[in-house]
Amino acid sequence: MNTNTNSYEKGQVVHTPTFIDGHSVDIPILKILQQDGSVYDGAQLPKIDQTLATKVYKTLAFHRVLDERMVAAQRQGRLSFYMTALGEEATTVGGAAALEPQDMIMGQYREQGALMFRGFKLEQFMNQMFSNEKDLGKGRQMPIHYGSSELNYMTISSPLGTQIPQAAGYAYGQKLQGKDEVTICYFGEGAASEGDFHAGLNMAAVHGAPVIFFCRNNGYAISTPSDEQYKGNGIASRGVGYGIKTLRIDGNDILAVIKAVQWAREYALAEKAPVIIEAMSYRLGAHSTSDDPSGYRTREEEAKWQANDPILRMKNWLLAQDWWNEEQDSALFEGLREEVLAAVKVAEKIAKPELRELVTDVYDDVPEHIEKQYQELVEHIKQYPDAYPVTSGRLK
Amino acid sequence: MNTNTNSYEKGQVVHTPTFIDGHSVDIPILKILQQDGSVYDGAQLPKIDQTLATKVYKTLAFHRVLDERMVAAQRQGRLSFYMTALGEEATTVGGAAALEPQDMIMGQYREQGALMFRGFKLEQFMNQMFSNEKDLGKGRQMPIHYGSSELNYMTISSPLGTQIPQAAGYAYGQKLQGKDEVTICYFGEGAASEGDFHAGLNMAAVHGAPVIFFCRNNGYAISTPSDEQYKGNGIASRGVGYGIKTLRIDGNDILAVIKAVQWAREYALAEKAPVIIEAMSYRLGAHSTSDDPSGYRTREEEAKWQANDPILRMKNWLLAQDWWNEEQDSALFEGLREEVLAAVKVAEKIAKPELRELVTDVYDDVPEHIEKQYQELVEHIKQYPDAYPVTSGRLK
Amino acid sequence: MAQMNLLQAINNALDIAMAEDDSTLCFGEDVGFFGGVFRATSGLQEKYGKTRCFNTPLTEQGIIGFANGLAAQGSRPIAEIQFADYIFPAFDQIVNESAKFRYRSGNEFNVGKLTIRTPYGGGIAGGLYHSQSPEAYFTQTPGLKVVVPRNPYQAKGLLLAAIRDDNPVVFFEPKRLYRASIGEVPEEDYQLPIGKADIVQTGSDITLLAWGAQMEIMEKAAAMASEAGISCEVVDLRSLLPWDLETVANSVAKTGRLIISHEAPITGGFAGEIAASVQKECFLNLESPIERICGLDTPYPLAQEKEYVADHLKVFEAIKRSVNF
Amino acid sequence: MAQMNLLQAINNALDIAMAEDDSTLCFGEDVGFFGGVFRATSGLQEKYGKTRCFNTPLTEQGIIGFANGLAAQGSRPIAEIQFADYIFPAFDQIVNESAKFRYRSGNEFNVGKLTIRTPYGGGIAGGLYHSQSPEAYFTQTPGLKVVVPRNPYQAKGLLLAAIRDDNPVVFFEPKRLYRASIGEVPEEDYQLPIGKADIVQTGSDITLLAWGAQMEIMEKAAAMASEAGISCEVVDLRSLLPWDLETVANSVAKTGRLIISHEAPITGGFAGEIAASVQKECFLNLESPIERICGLDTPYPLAQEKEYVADHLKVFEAIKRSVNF
Ligand SMILES: Cc1ncc(C[n+]2csc(CCOP(=O)(O)OP(=O)(O)O)c2C)c(N)n1
Ligand SMILES: Cc1ncc(C[n+]2csc(CCOP(=O)(O)OP(=O)(O)O)c2C)c(N)n1
Ligand SMILES: [Mg+2]
Ligand SMILES: [Mg+2]
Repeated sequence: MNTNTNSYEKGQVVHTPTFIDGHSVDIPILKILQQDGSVYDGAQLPKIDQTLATKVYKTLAFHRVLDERMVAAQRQGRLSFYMTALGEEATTVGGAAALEPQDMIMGQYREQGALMFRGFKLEQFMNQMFSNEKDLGKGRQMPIHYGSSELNYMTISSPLGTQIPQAAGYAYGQKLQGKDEVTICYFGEGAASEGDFHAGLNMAAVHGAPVIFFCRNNGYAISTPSDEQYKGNGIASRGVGYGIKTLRIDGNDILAVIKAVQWAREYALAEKAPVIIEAMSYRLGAHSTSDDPSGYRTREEEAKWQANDPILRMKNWLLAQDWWNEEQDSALFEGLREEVLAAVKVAEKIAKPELRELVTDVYDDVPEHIEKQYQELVEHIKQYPDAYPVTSGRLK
Repeated sequence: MNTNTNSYEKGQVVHTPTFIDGHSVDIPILKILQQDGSVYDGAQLPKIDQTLATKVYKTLAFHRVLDERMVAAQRQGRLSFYMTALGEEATTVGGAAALEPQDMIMGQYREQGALMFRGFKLEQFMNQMFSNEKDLGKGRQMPIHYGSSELNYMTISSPLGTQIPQAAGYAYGQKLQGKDEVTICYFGEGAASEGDFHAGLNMAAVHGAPVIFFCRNNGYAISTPSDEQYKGNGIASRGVGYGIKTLRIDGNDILAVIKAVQWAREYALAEKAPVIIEAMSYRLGAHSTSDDPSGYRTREEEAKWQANDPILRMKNWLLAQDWWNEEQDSALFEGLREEVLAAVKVAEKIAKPELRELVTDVYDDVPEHIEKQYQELVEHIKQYPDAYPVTSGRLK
Repeated sequence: MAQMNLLQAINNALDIAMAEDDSTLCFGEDVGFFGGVFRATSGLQEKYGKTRCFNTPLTEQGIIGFANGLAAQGSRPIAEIQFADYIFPAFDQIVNESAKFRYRSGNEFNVGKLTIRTPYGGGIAGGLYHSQSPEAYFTQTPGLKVVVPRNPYQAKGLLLAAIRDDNPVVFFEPKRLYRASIGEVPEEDYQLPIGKADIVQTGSDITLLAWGAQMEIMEKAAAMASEAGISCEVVDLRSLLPWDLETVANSVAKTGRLIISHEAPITGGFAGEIAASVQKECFLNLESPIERICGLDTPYPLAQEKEYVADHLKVFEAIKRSVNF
Repeated sequence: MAQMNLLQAINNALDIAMAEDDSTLCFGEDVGFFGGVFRATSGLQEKYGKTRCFNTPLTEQGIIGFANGLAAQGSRPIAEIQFADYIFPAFDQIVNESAKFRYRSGNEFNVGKLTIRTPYGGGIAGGLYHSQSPEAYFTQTPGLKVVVPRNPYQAKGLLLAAIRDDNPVVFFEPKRLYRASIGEVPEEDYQLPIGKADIVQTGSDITLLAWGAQMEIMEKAAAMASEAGISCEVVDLRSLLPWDLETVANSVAKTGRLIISHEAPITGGFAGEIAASVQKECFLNLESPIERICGLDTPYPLAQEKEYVADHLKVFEAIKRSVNF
């Protein structure tokens, strides 16, 4: 039983952003929206109107549906691997909703929500997952390692924590060039144990990089509960050690996420300094399709968190606002399910990338020694076309 | 100008150990002894009697003299390299004085004071520095990389920060085997920026290792002032992020050092948990004999710290206690200077290690391929004995 | 004797090592309660307690730093790095610390009791970061031993030898074979020697040399060659550092031909070291150039994994080239 | 033309690069105000300001992580690692990140603008941790370029090429020569090609191949050989990844003999790769085995440094062995 996922609840609950400065580690947690859709008394809402709110909600719905369907597709053997963000979708969709399109998003791997909000198309997700020739990543990485330079979403890299000092550098470059841009850097509470976390946060603080470090504290790193990950008060308690302004929020509260990131963006740009946000949430699903959490945690623990569904919470708010109704809701989800199913069918039939893509992009140009290896490979495949059915047919 | 070296002074001054727990980052600093040798009103002294006090003082004196003489020897070209601990001798001598002989000491490189207290002999220091055949390290490392398994002083390793997670592991092993032992791990405020710092502190906290992390915050990492090293309130402010009990002390106050380490040892053993001590001090000398600090800091800054000499401070206390007098003092320093000079002359004449030591200790035994390389080398040297004068004469 | 897969053989070796010596510890990411993402440490926490088999925080540099400290202290740490692709954050602790601990101290201290276990290699649709074979990054580091088993029997015997060896050992486990490779494994304690190659099949026309999962490929190619009338001597190097030049050179002196194969990219891979040494040792015996059949000089791909890898067809073609030189 | 030592040549190249492009940055430990512990960045902070030339906190993984981010963003970072011996904490950021950034993203992103400068090598009584030559740890990593200059003229031209090259380059500077090597260096901008070897001296009996500070040794050995009536062709590889097999193979085809020398330990060093490739390429031309004269397979020693290193006498002996084979 993970005791850590609850312990931060002891902190004071506040309803406007409240910073932990260098002289306090009493860590309050920001909550704006209650599960029934009502807003806490006195809470200060983020900048959000009906258009933005419906866009956010539709993105959350798309996220939920895509995750459900792709897990099913993986079970059917149509896909090799998938990772859902079940229960923590608000952290990434809300984050993207609070940013400007020119801001760089650097994720860990469970941040597809942010990319969805930016407008990455359903078929683009599919093409990546099916490693087909339309994948922007040219079929080189495992499913869910998305990236788009057009949408300022850095391609996901599996080694954990590496994006943290990179985000500091990226943001420093943005500042130096006088741009109205920040970088947001997502990572899990597990990855926050890597040395790169320490390096990245300290460098950002010392060099004044406008980066928002966003920790998704979902209680687990694969099977390792957060109480075997650290003994401090979450990740937020580390902010003071770097002299970085820190904010803890309810990660299942989309309005708190948007509010916090909106504030952090303003602060980072104005003060040329980093911010840490720790969003308390829970990884409701398995770590990935290769994992089965029943081996390391209880149904009760899961059930407790199921009651905090961030998407339902937002829906309740939209209904209360009269910005949304049940019919729209059913139609949305049904439509999405069909779209996703159809898109799977299309994507899995698209051809794999051409053989040539095996050797491009190692360098800016293909150097001689790799060109030679490629030519030998082509000859070899031509000699044994049946052994390499995916590429042999398309060789000239 | 390094503003950081002063900023912690703003903290409250206390005279008994006061912990920063997980709910406070108001960082008090422990001071017991004033520069004139008087004890602060109400201060609680460490366990120390005249015997221990004189041993500590003699060690400090030895340290000061050895450092002075070896810098001179280096200038004369008799020694390739040296590092003094001028101005921060109390941190290491005091630390060792507060520990038991079975406790492991893991240093960074500026901790010769701890080794002196443990009884490493003058000629042993010399043999290491002159890489002669009596060096316990077999002439393999640069001067000042001492080590002694008999004295539980881990051999110094140049890569910074690596000893920090190692200390966590070492202490965990001590705990597991039920020993009445702790590990103390020294490092500079610069090395505390390495990823290994983060890894080591977190692992020690999570696994409950009885280790005392002792940061010598001397304001500089070579030319880099601590205000370009971090933006938090020193290293102590990080303790709370790991959930580790933290203590800041005046590093030039030998009684504060001893008190803090005595307390930390008790706590670490009883609670099976790590402690962080941050000792505020100043590197009065150059980083090493390869460095010249006049290029990056002012005489005024140095002068301010010269007035805080930890050795003089202790002497004043001893005089006030009537445990020491000026005649003893002159005799001590004079005697030490002569001893050191004599020891240099002896050590520099001792032969270098035999050629065989080039290939031993890579593994427990010399494997075949290295044996073959060695034999070829022997043949080669025999062919050109004049080109390898140091080893050729002793080859059979 | 029992039928075990490679994972079971590893688990069994760990069990024996922990039973015989109270100071033996197994740890790493998810290694504790869950038994590791591949389940290699399954059941060990239950049996030996949370203080001897445990999860660590997610920090490879911390895991190996901690392990170095434990080994220096006199404990016997067996640290797991979840995937060999993630061993690089620990590179400094391994290459600058573990490898040099004894030498730099004049044997005042050592970390000889350290063993690092890590699953390596491709063939599991893992792409760039779940497929690497980084053994050559370690074989150029004096002070380390590097071992790679090819099947369950070898895995148990070599792992027990590695754990008891008084030098730090990096033990690479071919994860593609974890469940795929099944064989007879004695239930009792035994060791196989570190530093000795194993002649898997004798032959007269050409020597095929590899290690780990790549041995399967070599045996397949040897079978194809045999049908074409070419007799292959198949050698499993097993230990890459130190490595058994004598056995390899004797084989090449006999056959006059050598093909080396590994999964890692060709340039800078360990086959280069072997070829360089053998061309010197067997200069007058060689009847054709030594060939290296390895991964291409690209990061490990996903969609074109099949094309990328050094498969039996590529080895077979090289055999023909070599014999017809 | 001006007389410059190797440090001045480096400093001059950095100055040109920073002057021509506002987004070029120099940073690392002590690199800012102080100009680096070797003073390679001397005067740059004064000239270009604290935001473009600065000290970093003491974290190599942070320095390269930060640099990767800057390069991905479009800036042109030149990161210094104070000693090559301390590059290992950054190994993951270099080998798993810099090297694979472009490939893994399908060229959506790249860190081509990154240059990593680091002093390497022995001969300065630095012992284990101020003497290493870790180039081979990088040459087995597709996606990186690896360059080593031998003198001030080469240093300036190659460093400017590295900075402008659209791929991450690891640039090893022979610190033993920083002040010792002095030569004519044009004050204006120029580049030398990456990927091309340089024939330093033509000859007919044997090819001597090396890079960096080791070139001095080769030239000395060649001079000794010349007195003994042996004509050496001396080749500076300059660029280790990619490396110029063609020039080397042409030379060996002509001379029939090859000696490769590097400072790093022999086993797993880059000479192995070269020997393996050349024996294949020049199998019928070789009149004697390719020899590697390198460091011993031990950590870098202190008291016995003289005995340990691959000096001109060892190379000279190898030349004789090879010619008399
Ligand atoms: C450097 C590195 N080590 C180990 C892994 C294997 N791994 C992948 S995800 C994961 C757990 C990450 O947990 P957390 O950071 O909390 O993120 P979450 O999965 O909860 O979103 C591990 C250990 C990796 N990808 N990279
Ligand atoms: C990993 C690593 N990086 C860089 C260095 C070079 N170096 C040696 S000492 C030093 C400064 C250390 O400063 P600090 O930790 O504050 O200790 P102090 O010298 O002040 O006692 C540096 C950068 C090193 N030894 N190891
Ligand atoms: Mg998590
Ligand atoms: Mg310091």
